Amino acid sequence: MVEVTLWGALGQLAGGQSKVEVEAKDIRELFRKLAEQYPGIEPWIEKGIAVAIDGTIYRDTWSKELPKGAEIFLLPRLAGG
Amino acid sequence: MRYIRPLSIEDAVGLLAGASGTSAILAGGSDLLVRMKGGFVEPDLIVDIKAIEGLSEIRETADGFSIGATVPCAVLGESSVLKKAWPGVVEAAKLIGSKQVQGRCTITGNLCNASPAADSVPALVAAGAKAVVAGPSGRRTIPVGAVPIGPGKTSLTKGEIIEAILLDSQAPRSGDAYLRFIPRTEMDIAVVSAGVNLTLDEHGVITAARVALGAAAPTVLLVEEAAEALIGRKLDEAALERLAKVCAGACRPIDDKRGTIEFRRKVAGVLARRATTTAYARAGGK
Amino acid sequence: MAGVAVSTTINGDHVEYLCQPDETLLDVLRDRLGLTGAKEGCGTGDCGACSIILDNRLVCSCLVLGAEAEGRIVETVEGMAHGDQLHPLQQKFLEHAALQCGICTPGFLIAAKDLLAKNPDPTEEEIRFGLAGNLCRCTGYDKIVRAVQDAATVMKKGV
Amino acid sequence: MNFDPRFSGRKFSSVGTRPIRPDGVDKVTGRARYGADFNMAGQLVGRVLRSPHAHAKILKIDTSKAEKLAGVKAVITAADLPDLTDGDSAMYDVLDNCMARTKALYDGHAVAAVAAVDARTARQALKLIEVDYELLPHVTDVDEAMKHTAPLINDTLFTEGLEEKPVKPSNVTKRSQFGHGDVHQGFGHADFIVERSFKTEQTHQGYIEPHACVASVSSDGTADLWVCTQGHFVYRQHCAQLLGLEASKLRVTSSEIGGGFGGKTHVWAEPVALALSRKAGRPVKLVMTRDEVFRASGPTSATSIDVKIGARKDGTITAAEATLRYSSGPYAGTWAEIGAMTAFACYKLDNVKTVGFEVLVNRPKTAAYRAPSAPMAAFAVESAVDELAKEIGMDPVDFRIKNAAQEGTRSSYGPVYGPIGIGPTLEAAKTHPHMKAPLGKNQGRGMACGFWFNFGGQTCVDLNIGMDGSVSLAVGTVDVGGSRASLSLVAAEELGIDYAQLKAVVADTSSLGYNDMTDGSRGTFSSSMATISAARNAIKILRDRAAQTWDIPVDDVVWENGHAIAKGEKYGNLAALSLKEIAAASGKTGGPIAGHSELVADGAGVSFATHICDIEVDPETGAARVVRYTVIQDAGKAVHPTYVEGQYQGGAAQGIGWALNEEYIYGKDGRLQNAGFLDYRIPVCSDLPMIDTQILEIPNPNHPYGVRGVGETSIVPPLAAIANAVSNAAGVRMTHIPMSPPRILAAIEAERGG
Repeated sequence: MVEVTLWGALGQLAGGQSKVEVEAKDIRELFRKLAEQYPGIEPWIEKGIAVAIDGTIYRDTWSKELPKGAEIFLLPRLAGG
Repeated sequence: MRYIRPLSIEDAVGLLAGASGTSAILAGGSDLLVRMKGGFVEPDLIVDIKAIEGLSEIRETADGFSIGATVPCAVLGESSVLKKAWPGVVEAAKLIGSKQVQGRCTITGNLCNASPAADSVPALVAAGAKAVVAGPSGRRTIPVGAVPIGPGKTSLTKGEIIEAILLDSQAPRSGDAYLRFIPRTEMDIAVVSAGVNLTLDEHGVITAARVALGAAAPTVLLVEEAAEALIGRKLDEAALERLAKVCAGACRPIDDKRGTIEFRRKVAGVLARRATTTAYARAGGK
Repeated sequence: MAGVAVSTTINGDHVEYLCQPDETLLDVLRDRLGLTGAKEGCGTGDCGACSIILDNRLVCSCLVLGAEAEGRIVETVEGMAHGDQLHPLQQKFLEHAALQCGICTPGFLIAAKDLLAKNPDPTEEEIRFGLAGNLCRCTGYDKIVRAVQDAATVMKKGV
Repeated sequence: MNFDPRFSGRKFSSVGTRPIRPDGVDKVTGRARYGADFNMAGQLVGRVLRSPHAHAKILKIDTSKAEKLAGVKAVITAADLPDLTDGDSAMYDVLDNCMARTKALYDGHAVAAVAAVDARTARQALKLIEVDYELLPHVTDVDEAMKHTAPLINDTLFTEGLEEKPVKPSNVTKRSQFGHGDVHQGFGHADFIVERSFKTEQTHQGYIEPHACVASVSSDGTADLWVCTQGHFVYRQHCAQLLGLEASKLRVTSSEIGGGFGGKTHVWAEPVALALSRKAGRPVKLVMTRDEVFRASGPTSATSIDVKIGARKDGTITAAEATLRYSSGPYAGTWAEIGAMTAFACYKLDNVKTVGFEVLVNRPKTAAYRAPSAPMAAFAVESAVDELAKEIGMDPVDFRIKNAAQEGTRSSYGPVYGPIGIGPTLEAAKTHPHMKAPLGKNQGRGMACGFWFNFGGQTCVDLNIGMDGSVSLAVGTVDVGGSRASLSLVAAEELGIDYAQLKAVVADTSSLGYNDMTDGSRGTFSSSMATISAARNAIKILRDRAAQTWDIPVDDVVWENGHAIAKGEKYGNLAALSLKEIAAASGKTGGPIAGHSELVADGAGVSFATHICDIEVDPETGAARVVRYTVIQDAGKAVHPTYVEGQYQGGAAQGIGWALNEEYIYGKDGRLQNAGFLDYRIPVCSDLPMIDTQILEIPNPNHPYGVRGVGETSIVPPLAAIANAVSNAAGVRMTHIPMSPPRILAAIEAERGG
């Protein structure tokens, strides 16, 4: 079980929670389970969500493992210049 | 569209006078080609006057200088006699555009483009310069200030070409100066500008003054009250204060992308004051 | 619209071409003669990317008609190196990394060449004002100014 | 495979040196080919007709006269670019932006295009296209657009991110919020509170090279596109999707690029050129004019930002709050969201809250511009931070050091930081000689900090070893500022060979796997990771070939300094084999030797900078001159330090232009007034001093060499640093960017009570 922190807009889609608990070993499973639990989040996953694991931001590595006790933070996927 | 490069002023005048559609005179081209590029003008005839003999020379005459219509501004800056006599005119000419543009642009073109913000025009007006106009009915000489009559409009009639700009020899104990305000250090069009020409007596009292402002009205503005504020006085703080106030008051500027009315008024006064200080020093005043 | 026949000298070579009366020298160089070193950044004389030397005068080729080149001498960036020997300015621009994207580089090289021809020992301020007609958006000009200073030193020594 | 990206702390021999870039000679001789330097046989000239109106319904477009003009080979409108976006709203916006469908949404919005035998004919044809417009009320100001009375730009958009679903459409397309703690409580503990509102005007990336492309579509569904872009693979995806082509049949070649800064991450003219070519059956070259570049490409957001920060007497910030409103053009964007994330990223805050609003306006579609959205937020926050330091009576550097984020700090946007450089850049600023230099009359000194995330992303590299031992490196991230040099250094480092033995090129989309764009400061970070990985894969093969040659187990062969070495006493007689020797024999040991890498370069290291500047203000005219400027920034590892300095200097210069003079000026009619380099005033050479740089290297733990991105952070602090310096020089707080002379003079006069 990992604890995942959602940013504002995403939290609203998860019934107003800013933190949710998900049983997931990697980012892919996390996204799958989030979409199952909170269907409103699915389009956001499609558009792109970045995952910060202990402060390091992962945008595309869905195979990245979620270590036990790690701080998991979801963030909008950003544009750069 | 035709491009013709006549060899005489008579031929050039004849071509322009006889042209049926839109025609354009090409000297430096730094305004004409920009307007063509933007689609603002599509001339049927371009008359390139650079091959006309004599138009590309600066001549010293009995009265002063005759600057041919096709002399690039860069060449003005290379003339040590002209720079010595009319430093303000030369520094104004050398402020137009970049080095690249100065290699092409001319003070005659700057005048005929009739932009209220033209750099060389206030300096020329302050210097009392005249324009020699060749046309179908012969030649006439008119004050430079009489050429522009509104933004983009001149008093020249069909077939007329300015052949040369005349500057008198500078009177003893005289000096001129030109300053403009731009947001950057180069490459901008003047937001507002001031040209000043002063003559002093042996004691440093101003006996003659001409103060002209650019980008302060639809055409260059010769501010008579500014001259009055200076004549008969040495350049003391009170005279400068009065000058700045008069110049700010004389402005009839507009709000546009380059500056506000308020800003132009204030800075016109500041520039007039600073240019006057420089001109006074150049005239030998202390 | 009748074409204008022009006979001119470009980088030391005699060149003849036919152009339209309203065609700029920049377009002639790039589109008719394949000399794409000069770039069009604005087409209005505000960026200097199309700088060339025309009869020993630095000009924007976008503000010159192709027809005007008749009988004149044109120098472009393509003529700066001698064979495989780069001009000192070209060499110094490389050494100082005075270019990032490089689109403004031909214009800067030509403008700097003209500057040093007229003033072989310029101050930093003279270089900065001398090159003010050339826009660079990548470098902040620092390395360009240093490259020109360094080239001036080398050229004075005649190395 | 199994590539380990973790930082290893090795010693370098090539990385960190400053060789001449591989594309250098071509660029100083005029040979390098940029977007507009390419031509195809039989190509036509494409031109675009643009709306002169800020907001108008397109009732009818009659192209019949234009089609009849001799020399015109194709005329297209939105009808020739049917909607194939299949519900992808972001792509639909791109399509609509390329060619207006039902409404023209800004001055410069494309409505039709022609392809003709020459430029003159194309220009004439545009004049013959008749468009019937029904003018609609427009809004160009971000604050005005938020009002309930403002003209609606898109009546199908409702504000996202509100607690209750709105019932009415709005120009505010999204609300986003970040932060932690309780700001209300935090402000309650503050002894000093600064609260201010700020505005920044819209700026353009201002690359010197206008957008340019040559498109050639064949009747068999294959196509070629030559284009200046920051991401040719992304352009391929987008163009293929919009045109209904198969991606693999559209080959996109990225030309040399004459600057992008985010502005060439976005298709504009390319789908139009392809559509023209498809209709005309001939190649079409489409080059934007400078006027079009300003009116219809780029720009960044205009913003309006409120900031409130509170601190105790001892200088500890107790709470920080900001509301950020960013214009996104006429299409939904996420710019305020980024601003809201970055605003307070430099600080360690227990109580922080930022709220962003995305706002539609009748201006061009906002595109990324170097650390997009961060400079404006930093301007507002760093101005308020300076003011707060002053109120407390603390030195602005000490105040920032006291509150700087560090490893373990929870960032204002959420995650906890790893090792970061904000503290070190501040400490370096504190001891920098610039800080102690005396100031002249009318001069003021300012400093400010900045943050940017940096990105990674999908990346491919091919490394091919020639029979002569020379190495070619094919990369897929466009080289915007010398990355071919830095990637060559990285390959040389890994292989243990000389830099001169390598040549790096940017491969076209048919020659290499997919790559994300060169954006988010990712070019060197991502492609160096892939280069290291590719080189290591090549080394495996090189070792294997040496093992074959020696007939020993490959595990006994190691790679050192460009040679295969048999490890162990028993191989004492075996002379090391150089890369060159192994390559020469490759035909007989198993064929060509190459290393490939396809990876997602994630784990980009965040980056911080501190800038110091001195400004002289003319109190009579409001003119501001930059007297001295210093950039201190963490690079992680500077692969080619000269080009890292170049990024620092370039970002600072763009920031200086933004701070002082650059702005989009719209008339009451909603038309852009200054669509050219004459009145859109980017800094010229004589405007700037030398820009001093100091590179700090705090390794990114997620890159083998410790590389972080360096391209963007340098544009984040200048707006604030200059605002602080101007405020110190003129004695009045500046709150509106750009601080053009009229604005500075007006502020001075207001302060004087004049």
